[in-house]
Amino acid sequence: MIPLITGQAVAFWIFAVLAVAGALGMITCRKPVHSALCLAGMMVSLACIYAALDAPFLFVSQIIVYTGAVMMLFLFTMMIVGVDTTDSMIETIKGHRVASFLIAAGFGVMLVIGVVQGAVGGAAAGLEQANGAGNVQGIARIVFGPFLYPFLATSALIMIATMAAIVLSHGERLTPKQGQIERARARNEAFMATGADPGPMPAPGTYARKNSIDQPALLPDGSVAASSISPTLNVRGVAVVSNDGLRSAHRAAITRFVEDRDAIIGTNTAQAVAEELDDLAQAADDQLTTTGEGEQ
Amino acid sequence: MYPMEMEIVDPVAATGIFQFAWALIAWPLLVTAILLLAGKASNSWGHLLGVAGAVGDFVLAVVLWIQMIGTEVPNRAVKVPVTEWMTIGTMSVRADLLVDQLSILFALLVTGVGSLIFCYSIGYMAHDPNRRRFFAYLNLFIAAMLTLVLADNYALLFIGWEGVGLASYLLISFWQHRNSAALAGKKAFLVNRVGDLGLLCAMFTMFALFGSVNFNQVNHAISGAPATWITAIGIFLLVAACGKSAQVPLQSWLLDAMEGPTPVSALIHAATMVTAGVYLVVRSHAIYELTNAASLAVMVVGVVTLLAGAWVGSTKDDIKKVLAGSTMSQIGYMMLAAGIGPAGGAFAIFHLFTHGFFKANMFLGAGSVMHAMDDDTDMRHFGALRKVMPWTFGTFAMGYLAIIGIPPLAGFYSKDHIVVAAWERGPVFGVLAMIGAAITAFYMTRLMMMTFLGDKRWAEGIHPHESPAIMVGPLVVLAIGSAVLGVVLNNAIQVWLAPPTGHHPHELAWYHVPWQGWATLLLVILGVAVGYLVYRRPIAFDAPGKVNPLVYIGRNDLLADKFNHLVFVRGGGALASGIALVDDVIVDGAVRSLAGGTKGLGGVLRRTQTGYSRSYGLTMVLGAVIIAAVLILGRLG
Amino acid sequence: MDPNAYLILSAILFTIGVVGFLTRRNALIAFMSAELMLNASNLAMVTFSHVTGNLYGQVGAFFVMVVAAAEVVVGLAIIMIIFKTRRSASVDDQSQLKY
Amino acid sequence: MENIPMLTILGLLPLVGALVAFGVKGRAGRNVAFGFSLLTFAVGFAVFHMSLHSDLAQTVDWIPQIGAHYALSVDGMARAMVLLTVILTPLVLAFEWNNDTPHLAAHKTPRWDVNVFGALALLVEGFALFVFMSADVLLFYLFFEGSLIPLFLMIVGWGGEKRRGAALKFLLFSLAGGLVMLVALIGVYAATSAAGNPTFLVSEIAAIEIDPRLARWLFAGFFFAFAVKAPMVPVHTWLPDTAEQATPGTSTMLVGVLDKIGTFGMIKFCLGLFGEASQWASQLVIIVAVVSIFYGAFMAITSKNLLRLVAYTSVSHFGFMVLGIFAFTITSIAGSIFYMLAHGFSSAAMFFVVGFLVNRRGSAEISDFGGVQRLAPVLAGTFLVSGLATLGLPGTANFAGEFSIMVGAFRVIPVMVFVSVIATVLAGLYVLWAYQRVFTGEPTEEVREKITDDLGGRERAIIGVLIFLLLFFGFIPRFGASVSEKTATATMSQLGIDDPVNGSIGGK
Repeated sequence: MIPLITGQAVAFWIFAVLAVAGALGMITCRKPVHSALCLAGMMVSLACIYAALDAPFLFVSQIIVYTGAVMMLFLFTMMIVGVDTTDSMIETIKGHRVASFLIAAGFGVMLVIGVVQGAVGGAAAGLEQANGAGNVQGIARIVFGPFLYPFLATSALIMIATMAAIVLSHGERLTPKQGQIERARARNEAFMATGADPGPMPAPGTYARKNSIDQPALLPDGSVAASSISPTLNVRGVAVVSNDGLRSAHRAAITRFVEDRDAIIGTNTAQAVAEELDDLAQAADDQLTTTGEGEQ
Repeated sequence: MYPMEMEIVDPVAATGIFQFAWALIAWPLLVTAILLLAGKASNSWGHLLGVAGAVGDFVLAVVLWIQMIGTEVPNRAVKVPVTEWMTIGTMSVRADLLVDQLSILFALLVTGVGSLIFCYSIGYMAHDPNRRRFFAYLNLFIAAMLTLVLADNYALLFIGWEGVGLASYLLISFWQHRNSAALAGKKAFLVNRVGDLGLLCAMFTMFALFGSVNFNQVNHAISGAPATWITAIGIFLLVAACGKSAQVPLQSWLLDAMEGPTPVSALIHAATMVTAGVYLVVRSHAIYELTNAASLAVMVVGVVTLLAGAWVGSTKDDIKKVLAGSTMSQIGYMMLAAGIGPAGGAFAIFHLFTHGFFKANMFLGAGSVMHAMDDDTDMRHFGALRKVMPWTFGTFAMGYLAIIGIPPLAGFYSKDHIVVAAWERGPVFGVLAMIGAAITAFYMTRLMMMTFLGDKRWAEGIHPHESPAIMVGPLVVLAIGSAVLGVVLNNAIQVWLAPPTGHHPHELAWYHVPWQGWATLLLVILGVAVGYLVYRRPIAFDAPGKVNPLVYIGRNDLLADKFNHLVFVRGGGALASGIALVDDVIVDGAVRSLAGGTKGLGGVLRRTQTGYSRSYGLTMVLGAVIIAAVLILGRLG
Repeated sequence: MDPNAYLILSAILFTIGVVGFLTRRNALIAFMSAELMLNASNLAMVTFSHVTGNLYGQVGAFFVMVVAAAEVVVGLAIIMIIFKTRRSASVDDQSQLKY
Repeated sequence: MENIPMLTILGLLPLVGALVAFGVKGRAGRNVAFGFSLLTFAVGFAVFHMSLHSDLAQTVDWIPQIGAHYALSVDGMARAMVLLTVILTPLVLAFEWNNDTPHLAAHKTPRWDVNVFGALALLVEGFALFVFMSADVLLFYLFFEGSLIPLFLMIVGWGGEKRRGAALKFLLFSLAGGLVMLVALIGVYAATSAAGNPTFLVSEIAAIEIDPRLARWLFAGFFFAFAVKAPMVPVHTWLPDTAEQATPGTSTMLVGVLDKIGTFGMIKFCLGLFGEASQWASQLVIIVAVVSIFYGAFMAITSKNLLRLVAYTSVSHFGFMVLGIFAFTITSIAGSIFYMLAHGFSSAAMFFVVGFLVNRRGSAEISDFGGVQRLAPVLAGTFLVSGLATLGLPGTANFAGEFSIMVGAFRVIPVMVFVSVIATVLAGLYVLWAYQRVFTGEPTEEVREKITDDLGGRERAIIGVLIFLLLFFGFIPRFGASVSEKTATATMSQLGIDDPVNGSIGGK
């Protein structure tokens, strides 16, 4: 063979380095996402090597099937499992890592010796003749010729694998379905047991100037119905559930209304109304306190 | 030895009534089947059908006998083809019958005495709830016994042989709720089976040598066989005869067999089955004539047993056991005669026939006494029964006179001939046979004195009475037989039996008595006198505890049971437990330790299963590396 | 171009896959290592195809791809279900199947 | 009629019946199973007759790559075994008619319903039939091993407290034997393919010259499996344990039918395929057989448990069969085959009568009995008849078998026969001693309390059939003899041994 630097050789050296780098990156990255990206890179490199080896069909399949489909599946799974988790690289099984490296090195050595001993090298026959009628056609002739039944079997395999995935990922219902009857019964049972309100949750409060789920409803005594808003909003501090906060808005509205009325009709009731509101608030607070004490 | 001219009679094909000889066996078998299968429904008429089984056979036997008398002598032996039993390879056995002078005599004895005993049993077993079953077993016995004597080959004979053993077992342990009866039955069966080994081995040898066990074919072929094997066959047959006929050393079962109902003792253990051994030896005379060693062995066994039986009979207090000892002894005489050869064969059968009558007579008499004494058998509790049971006494006395050999009663003729023949064979045998006769006279006199004569020694509340007519009738018939058969048969028997048992130059006359006969008679009278003098004295109600060694040994069945217990029961038991131990500890122990070892190893290897799939992967890769290394290094090397 | 170079590349990639499978605890990465090994063997097959001059090697690689796809589907489903029940994707946490 | 695959139908019928019986729950399923077993009996009987006149053999390629065939045929021995199988199975089902009834104290709670028992018994029957009819070693092996599974389940499902351990022991022993046989089977394949014609067909293997050294190894492999199956000392210990724990019905299927595969295989495969090796090993085998005879007899004598006793008697009897087989005479081999048939009936009868006792008393310990004859005379009578058949009384089938074995063997090995004939006395001892301890004497209070009824109609019918068969083959053995003689003659010609002639004892 004439020692000429061919396109094939160039492609090999470039993509071989990329592939090994991708592989090493895949096993060293702490974040699975990075690993997946490295693997994808390695696969693309391999695809290019395939192309250089006169295997255009596999070049395409490699990219579509592996890089496209398989790696996508990996990424999807990763999203569910947790994209941003970071693996600890500390080995927990005693002596495992050293043994792994030694044995894997031995394995690699054996493989290389095997390759060298097998000495496939020398003149490669090349695929010009086999690809004469087109690579895809050649493969098709084999797949749909002598390998027809295995091929059909793989199609069955894929079908079954799909069904298996559905069956596996479809969570089995562990408890019986909760229907309307069950829910009503549960509410009544809770009422019987703890005195919890069997009725529906109260709707959030609404004001003319504001229509919002972060405004709790007020009970007739002016106190807040805590169950009328989402606990999430409460936790985030968005909703206002304290009595004082609500009452101040309420009071402000009433005060403005009374002042406007006084101004228009020339009366002076603002002071009286303010005192009355204080009394009411006081009474409501007292009642809340006693109720609270009673509950304790 | 007499000059021997072996003449073997070839049986002729059956014609006329002989073709139906198989009915002799089939009829009682049918009766048995009916009685056993019909169940309780046949309780009311079962015993009558049972008696019909024997009587019907007797009638048929008599018809056959008359037919035979009317036939010319060379054609008297008749072969009755029935069916092929089995043919496998070189072994072929036909179930054919041979009706000749010998077998017809046996058939007459078995069915005739049998009929009488059956009738007697109606009375004897009247109160037993299982009387129907009893008669079924008796019929089974008749069928088996007739198979035994009518068979024309050893294999069919063996079937009958075992059949009578089974019937004997069933009847001895008929009252099996009594442990002693169950044990006695089992013992009888097992000891008989030891004897059967002999017959089996004899048959194996015959098959190997001649390819047949047919009497006729064996007789024809025997002279061409190697002498060693002829002697071996003779010894094998002797072992079989010893087992069935309770000869030393297989005698121990007969005394225990008295646990059975008395009619059984009379029929099976006195008149018929126990004499099958004699029949076997006489039937095989062609073999014994060719082997001095085996026939000598037969004679020795006979003499030893006749003395041993007499010894036992002189010491026992149990009336049935005295009679059983006597039976042993008398069969010893027959064996002795059978061993002598053609000179004695006919006499053996003669004595067998007369013995069948007088011994059955005495057993039934003993049964009658037991019936009267509330099933007590201890003679020390009897005495003076002569007055209350005149018929029983009279018939018993007839048997007594017959057995001790008072002329002109049956025993005199039959025993006398044996003594004479034994003397001519060898004076030692003659002298011993005479001494046996004297002892017989002694113990029979003892029995008579203790039972019928002397003082009353009855236990309280016992009121003896004469037995009913159905029981007395057979006694009378048997007594007449005991009295006259000797005279009647004396001249005829040798001629009649000559074809099947071999010719003998003697000519007999009932009035001719040689000097040995007179000497024997003298010894007998001496024995009677001693017996009378000794037992005229008062007899204790309870047996004395301390007795002299001779009596002790006799009372304990010649220590045979102790010997058997020590050697076979203990020894065999030890062997069996040893094997059981080996089975448990070594054979199963090996299995168990293998299981335990596997479990232990599993427990250790289990630890490698850490559950970490990465460790498993590591092991897998290691395995791959090793395999690859082996392959690569293999290629390098 | 010497085909041995491709084969040695394949051997190296395969060995890296083995190391990854043995050392990484994250089930997803272990699984990706297995994919890496499959790819390495595919490369060997394509090379063989090139050496022998027929397309059977490529067809073999094609079948491996198909089967790998099926395997990935099922494998990932299993990983997911394990994660759902045990809240962990570490292979060392799934060590209940031991003595 | 020629084109109907009767043998396949015969084999499949019980298997189909098993499937149906699995499906139909409860006692209805049991009835279905019983019906199928009767149907199989009818077909089996028809096959028995048809095979007299026509060749029912059937050969279809199964795995042509390795020369395995689906080949069925029936020769004399197979006919006898088919008859035995189709007769015993309905009887077993009838015996276990009510095994879902919890009052049987000896049977701890059954694991499955009664229809499952019927189905499993039918499975055993079907597999056993195929085993007996196989003319292909691989097919034989398949069903040989297959029959272990339903029987294992039968032991696990019904029986005493320690039945699981017993089932495991049974399975491990049988598997050990079977796997050794598998190795030999592969060896056979290697030998036949070396000879240029890879095949598993018995007839073709027999025609191939196998290297004598290899043949001896192969013989040993087959013989070991069969020695475990027809329990010979020292690989017998599973049988007493199993018989003690399993129900008598299961034990009957096991001892009556399945164990016959051991002696069946010795004749068909050991002698039929490796004649030279069989002769080479015969002396050792005969000694082991005689040891088995006495070992079994002595162990039966010492047994304190009736079921163990019956099992040990079988060990002794199998010793006789093996003795007859390896004496190499037509008479003894045919006698062994006849004895296989007879022993099937007699051991079934023994297991059944002991089963009747156990069902009443709730225990199989001999010491728990005594005086039963008074309370159940018919039971006592049937026990006695069965026992007498077991001890080989003339007039029962066993005698004809034992007798021809010894007559035939005596020509070749007289000393061994002299020795083993003593075992017939021991047989008398163990049977009659057991009878004496169980049935005679006065019954104790406890026995009176437990044993209140004699045999019922169903029980009488079952034991009546067996007793009839025992007497039938005892008095008219020529039917069975002619069947078994054909196989014996064929085997002898295959062995190339001339039957010894008259006048020769011990080969002289």
